[in-house]
Amino acid sequence: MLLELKDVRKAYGSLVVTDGVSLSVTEGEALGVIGPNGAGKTTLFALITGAVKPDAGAIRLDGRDITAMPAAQRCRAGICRSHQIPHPFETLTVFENLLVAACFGRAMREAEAADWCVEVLALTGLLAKANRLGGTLTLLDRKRLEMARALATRPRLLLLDEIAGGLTSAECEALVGTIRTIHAGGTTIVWIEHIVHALLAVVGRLTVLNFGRKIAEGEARSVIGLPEVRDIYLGSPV
Amino acid sequence: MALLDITALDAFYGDFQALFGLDLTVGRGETLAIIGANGAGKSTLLKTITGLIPARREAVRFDGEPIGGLPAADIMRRGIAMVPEGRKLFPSLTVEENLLVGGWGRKGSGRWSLAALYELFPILGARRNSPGTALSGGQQQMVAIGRALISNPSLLLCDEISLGLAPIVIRDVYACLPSIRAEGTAIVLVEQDIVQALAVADRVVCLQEGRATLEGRPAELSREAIQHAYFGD
Amino acid sequence: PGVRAASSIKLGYVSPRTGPLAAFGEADDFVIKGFLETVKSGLKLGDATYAVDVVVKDSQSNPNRAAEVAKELIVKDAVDIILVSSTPETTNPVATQAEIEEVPCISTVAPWQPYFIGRQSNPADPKSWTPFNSTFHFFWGLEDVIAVFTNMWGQLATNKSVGGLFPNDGDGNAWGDANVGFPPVLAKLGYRLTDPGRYQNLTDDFSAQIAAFRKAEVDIVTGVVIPPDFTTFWTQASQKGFRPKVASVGKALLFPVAVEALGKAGHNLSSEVWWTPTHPFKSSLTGASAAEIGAAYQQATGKPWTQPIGFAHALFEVAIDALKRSADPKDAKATIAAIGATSLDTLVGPIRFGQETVPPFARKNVAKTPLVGGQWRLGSDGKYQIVVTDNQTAPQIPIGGQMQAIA
Amino acid sequence: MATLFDILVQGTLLGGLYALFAAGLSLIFGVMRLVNLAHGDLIVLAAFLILVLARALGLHPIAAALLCLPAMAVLGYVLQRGVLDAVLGRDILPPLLTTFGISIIVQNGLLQAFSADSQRLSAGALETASLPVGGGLAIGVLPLATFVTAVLVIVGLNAVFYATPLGRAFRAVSDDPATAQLMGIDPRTLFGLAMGLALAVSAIAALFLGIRANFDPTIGPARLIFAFEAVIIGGLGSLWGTLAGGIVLGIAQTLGAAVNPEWQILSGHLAFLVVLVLKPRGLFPRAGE
Amino acid sequence: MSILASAERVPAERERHYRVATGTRASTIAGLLAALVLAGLAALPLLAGRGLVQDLFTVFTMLALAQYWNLLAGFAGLVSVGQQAYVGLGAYLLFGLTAAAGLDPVLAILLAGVGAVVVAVPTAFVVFRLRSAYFAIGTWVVAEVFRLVLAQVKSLGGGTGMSLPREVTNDSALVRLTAELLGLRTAAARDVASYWLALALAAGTIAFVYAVLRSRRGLALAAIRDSETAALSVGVDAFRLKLQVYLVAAFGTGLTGALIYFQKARISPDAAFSVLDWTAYVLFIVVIGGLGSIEGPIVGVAVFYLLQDQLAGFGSWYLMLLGLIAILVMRFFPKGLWGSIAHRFDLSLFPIRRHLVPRDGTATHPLSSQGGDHD
Ligand SMILES: Nc1ncnc2c1ncn2[C@@H]1O[C@H](COP(=O)(O)OP(=O)(O)OP(=O)(O)O)[C@@H](O)[C@H]1O
Ligand SMILES: Nc1ncnc2c1ncn2[C@@H]1O[C@H](COP(=O)(O)OP(=O)(O)OP(=O)(O)O)[C@@H](O)[C@H]1O
Ligand SMILES: CC(C)C[C@H](N)C(=O)O
Ligand SMILES: [Mg+2]
Ligand SMILES: [Mg+2]
Repeated sequence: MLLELKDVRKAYGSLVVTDGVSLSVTEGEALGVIGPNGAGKTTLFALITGAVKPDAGAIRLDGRDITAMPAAQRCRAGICRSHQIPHPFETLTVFENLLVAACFGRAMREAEAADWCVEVLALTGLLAKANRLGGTLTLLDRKRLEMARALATRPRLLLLDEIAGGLTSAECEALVGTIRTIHAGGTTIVWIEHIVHALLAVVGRLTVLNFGRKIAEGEARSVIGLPEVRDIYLGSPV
Repeated sequence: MALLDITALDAFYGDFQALFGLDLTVGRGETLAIIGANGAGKSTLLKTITGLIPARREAVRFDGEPIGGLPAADIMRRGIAMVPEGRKLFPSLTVEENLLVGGWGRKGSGRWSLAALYELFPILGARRNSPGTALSGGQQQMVAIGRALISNPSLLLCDEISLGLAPIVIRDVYACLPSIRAEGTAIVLVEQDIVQALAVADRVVCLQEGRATLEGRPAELSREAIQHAYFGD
Repeated sequence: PGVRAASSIKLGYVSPRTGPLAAFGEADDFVIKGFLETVKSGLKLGDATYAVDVVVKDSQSNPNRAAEVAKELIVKDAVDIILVSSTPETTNPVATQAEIEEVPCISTVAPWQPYFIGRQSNPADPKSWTPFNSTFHFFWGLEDVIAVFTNMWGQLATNKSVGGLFPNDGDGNAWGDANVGFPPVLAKLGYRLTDPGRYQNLTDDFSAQIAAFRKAEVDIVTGVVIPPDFTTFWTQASQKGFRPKVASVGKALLFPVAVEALGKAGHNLSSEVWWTPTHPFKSSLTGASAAEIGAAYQQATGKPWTQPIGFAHALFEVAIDALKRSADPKDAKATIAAIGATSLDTLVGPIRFGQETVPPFARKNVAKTPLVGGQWRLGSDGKYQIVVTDNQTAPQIPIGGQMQAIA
Repeated sequence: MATLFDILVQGTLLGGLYALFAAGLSLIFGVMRLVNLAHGDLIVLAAFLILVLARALGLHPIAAALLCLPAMAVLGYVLQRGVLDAVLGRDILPPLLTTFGISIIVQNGLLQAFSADSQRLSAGALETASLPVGGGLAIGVLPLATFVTAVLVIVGLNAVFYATPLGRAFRAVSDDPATAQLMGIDPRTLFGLAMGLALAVSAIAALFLGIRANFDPTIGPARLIFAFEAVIIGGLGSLWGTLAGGIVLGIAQTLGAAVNPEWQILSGHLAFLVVLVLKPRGLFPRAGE
Repeated sequence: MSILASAERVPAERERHYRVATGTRASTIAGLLAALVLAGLAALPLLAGRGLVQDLFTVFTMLALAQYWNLLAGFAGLVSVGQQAYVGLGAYLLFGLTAAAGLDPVLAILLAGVGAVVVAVPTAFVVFRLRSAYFAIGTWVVAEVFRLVLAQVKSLGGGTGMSLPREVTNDSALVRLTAELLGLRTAAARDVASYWLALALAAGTIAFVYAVLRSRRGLALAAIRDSETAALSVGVDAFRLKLQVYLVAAFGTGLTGALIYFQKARISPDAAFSVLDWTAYVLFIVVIGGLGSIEGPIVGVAVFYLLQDQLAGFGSWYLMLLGLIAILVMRFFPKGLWGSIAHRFDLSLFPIRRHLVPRDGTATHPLSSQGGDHD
């Protein structure tokens, strides 16, 4: 088991955002996470990456308890995420954005890191913009950069938060292709996405959150067909 | 006379030109959808109308008066409201205060009041005293829409309001558009989700690299025409 | 006319012109202008006539800046003598630079202890104190102000309980020092001193001190306090019903405006008096009497006279006198020797180095000028006048009235 | 016991003074994220203005302060629109340096105009009046009035901030000026109003500063650090916090002084550090900080 | 090791077509010039008068302070208003170690830097709990605490202060060596020795800061400044990095403080911990020159020095002018003088930006660095 969450709980004041969620991700799989707005999906990522500390429960990586491990260290242990709202390093070039990630997220030497970054840039379609400043990118490119930067840390577990929102259908297809490539290379993926058809093109398993609780989990197509998922999330059949 | 009349509009970010001699009108009570690929200039267009990006005075007319390049606050007080891309709630205001602040110093009276908004989005009523930014993305989008509506604008600008929303919420948000239109409010809808946009719009304009490449009624436009207008070839 | 430009004498003058101590420097322009007028046709030293120039530098009331401008005067302006005035915060950094550079330096308007002891490398250890080679100072010392204060107090019937306000700065530490300051002398004279401790300047609350003074039933308040702090203290004391019979305070009550700021509560406060226009002294440069110079100041500036006028003037007197006696006015060593041998009657009284009135360790560098005590009296015109009320320490200075208890 | 009581009372009253110095600072800190290094000097400027008005028109300083209040408000508005607006931004340094510039200009301008002499506003009997509270203790009327005024100012500003549309607009602008414009709010006008309000408050602070003790052109910066400490202890943008911060500081100082005057200022600073080590965002942090 | 499928290894050959470049032509020329200037400056005391040497001493020490402050505020985002804490600490350590413990001043200056770091470690754990404005005020308060505590140390002069004895200022081995070497009076030799120390300090500081910025750490610092959240999530340990910068700045500032006070030879708590002299003016220099660049403080110190040298005689008018300049520069050149020049002419003498450039002829993609290009 690559990642395991056990009864993880997080509350902001009286608002319980993650209410005893348990979750396992096996090495090499691709898991989708869906749920209404405010269900606690992004918070779940924050808990896994260590940006937010849980009130209770345990988080394990490779069976090792990492609940108290600081965020930066978890990254070096192989967990990296993209942010729902992109946070590019605005005064750094796209290439440098990736270089930071490669140097610190995976402690590579700079020369080695540079080669690796070129590879990731090419994969994510950002190579032509390598020397542009992060702050000048369009929304689409910012999202690409989020993913590319996470990828530059050579994560074993890649967490993607709403990476397909705001894309045209063609762009979306291209993105799905890229994510499949990454997955095929052996990276484990957990993907939060509201664009359900894109999600289904990649993930095999789906977890549904509502009000901080896991309400359904299983093989993607069958979960999507559940009536309760339709009622609280989809509104209509896909 | 059109409510909003845009003629030969150029827009710049420093040296970079984002809009090229754009012409566009929005009639009273009309819903116009603006579509186009990423970076086509849709958000730029809205920012220029609202005065966040400078424009030639005569290039934008609202209610017959030239407003191009006026300070944003002046423009918005004339009866334009905007739901900005990325929601942009005020973190130190509660949900209710976020809604109320939308009515600051603006004219316009009509259907939209706090009570009416809580009816439209019941979850906001329940969390009226939480800080606006403690809400989830979808809830925040509702606040952003409510905040714009509360001034009862005659023109409502929406920048990608379905971005990041659960399918069921998108449906709800779009479901509320007819009741907004019913008040006689004209709407300019910038949207990636073409299907949604075409379903509610009276008219569609497609932008490509800062120029309008297509215009027409949804029913009249073929899939191929849109495809072509989007990406050129 | 007749001045050979080739040989000129340059005097450097450092004082606080801006910043919190600027009140001390207010009379400088007047004094320097008068001095330049006096020497405008050159200074005859031996066979040669020199043009005299004064390079004025502002310390900005900042010790760092004072050291910097001193260095500038030495290396850039190549001045022949540095003159510096007003509080240890100004005199000490300047004199320190001059000492290192072996340039003659004359200073004043700081009691000699904070000047001499404050410049030692270990002020706490008297055995380590050493004299200076090229820097000289004239003013009075703590022993004088203590004598003046106790003489004034002796004129009134009190319970001999004294409260001390000593800040943690150059003056305050010297005045409150257990060896050279007020405490030992007061003890010897039978006074009980309550000293709550060194406070920081610009303190907003003196209730702790007031409580301590009340507990000790203090009749007499003394100390060396900056003007805003004294106002805070005095106002708060009145509010809390603490009314001593005497308040003799250094520094706070030097300038008429500072006393006026106290309103009616300034009446009969007492202070040390180092110079007034009634002092029976004359300038060795111009022959003008103290009264004449005081009147000229009022006429030139429209402001009442202040005590630093006399001392700023005397700095120039000592410098010119030394230059005249110097074997070679352009040679620092010769001029230093001449300053050390000064014996001159000036506007602030006689100035002589090496006198018995100064302890042996400081004798070489320090000369003392007379000090008396006075009280501020509110006149019928609503203006304050300082009246000399005790001259036992310097009988040549006439008395203007007797000590009165604060109402 | 009586002394402890006295210490606490004196400390609280002193806290009122600090809170009054800090109120205007807190306000513009809260609205514009402006660290105003000139705040102390502007208070001194107001004090001189009161002095001039009182002398020229033969007024009691309180009356003169009432005249000075609108003048300072206008000055604040003009200063904000004319100078500070242009340098406000994400970065705190340009406004920091600009207010440093204003600080030395005001200081030295006053020095040129009024010389270094120390001045005082004379308020006659009010200066020394006191109320006996038993046990031989007395409370000065002036410190009490200072404290009460500080509380009233804070109550007033708080009401404006949290119970009026203007206050909402202030907070919205402070969060995100660009989006606030989309609400029809003109940030520049609001910032101008905020600075006007802050300087009006500083006129009140100046009145008490001037009656309480001497002032001269250079005395402004000395209390700036206490005002900042009060603001920060309380939590940025919280006006009640500023009052609480002032009181914490005041009591820490009087307690320290009771042990030994050497500890007076030091204990205030140490209290500040202790509070912040325990609560790094102050006692009453604002949401979303 | 690649996470990409082995089938995708083919395009990985691509990396061979690019290399990373940092320098610019301007920077190469600047490097050569710098070496020449440095040599010239080192030889200067042989040619120039004491006045110039003295002025340059001040300039170099202020420049060193400015570089360290810039490292903190401009590169690590730690806007401290309390660096006078370390100037004062370094200065007091110098006085304590020489006058009391009898060490040679040059050694004492080095130890003063070390001492500053030792004190900075516990201090960091207090101030690092605070952010932005809280941090700024917090550091200021800490510096005040240092001042008030040292004002209680009677053996270092308490609130009165103390002066260095002549044996300390003039009998250092370096001063004696200089005097012999150049055949100078002791006082002049002391100036020259201090000058060389200051020159070494300023040049060494710039070289060091530049090296840091070009390293991975420099990159990470920029990332933290842009978004700490994102930096953390890609494995940058922001706390540790900022702590390192803070400690380095404390070391350099303490060292510089000791050197400054070796020259002043007199210390008092108010002077050594002056927020005006050691932070406000330094802030002025850095921000006027241009925050976040190495060139900025150099330009700033030149402006500051020229103003002071030419105009300080005008008293309060000079200070008002200084204030006015601060306001005007911030109004019209918010990035500082150098920042505006660099922006206008796209100039960088100390380039740190890494560009990906195609190896000649073989690249598959043209790379552009324009803000708004499309593909
Ligand atoms: N702040 C800016 N500085 C420079 N260029 C910008 C800026 N904002 C946008 N641009 C450029 O202007 C062009 C139009 O951008 P705009 O944001 O209007 O696109 P859009 O149609 O809204 O795209 P999206 O669907 O991604 O929101 C793009 O090429 C973009 O790179
Ligand atoms: N810092 C915070 N303080 C208080 N409440 C918070 C905070 N962050 C998130 N919340 C609340 O936690 C809940 C879950 O938020 P989260 O962002 O995880 O939702 P999500 O499932 O990612 O939603 P979306 O699909 O809209 O992105 C929401 O109700 C939100 O209001
Ligand atoms: C300059 C001064 C501080 C003089 C001395 N301290 C006095 O009380 O008069
Ligand atoms: Mg989310
Ligand atoms: Mg857009």
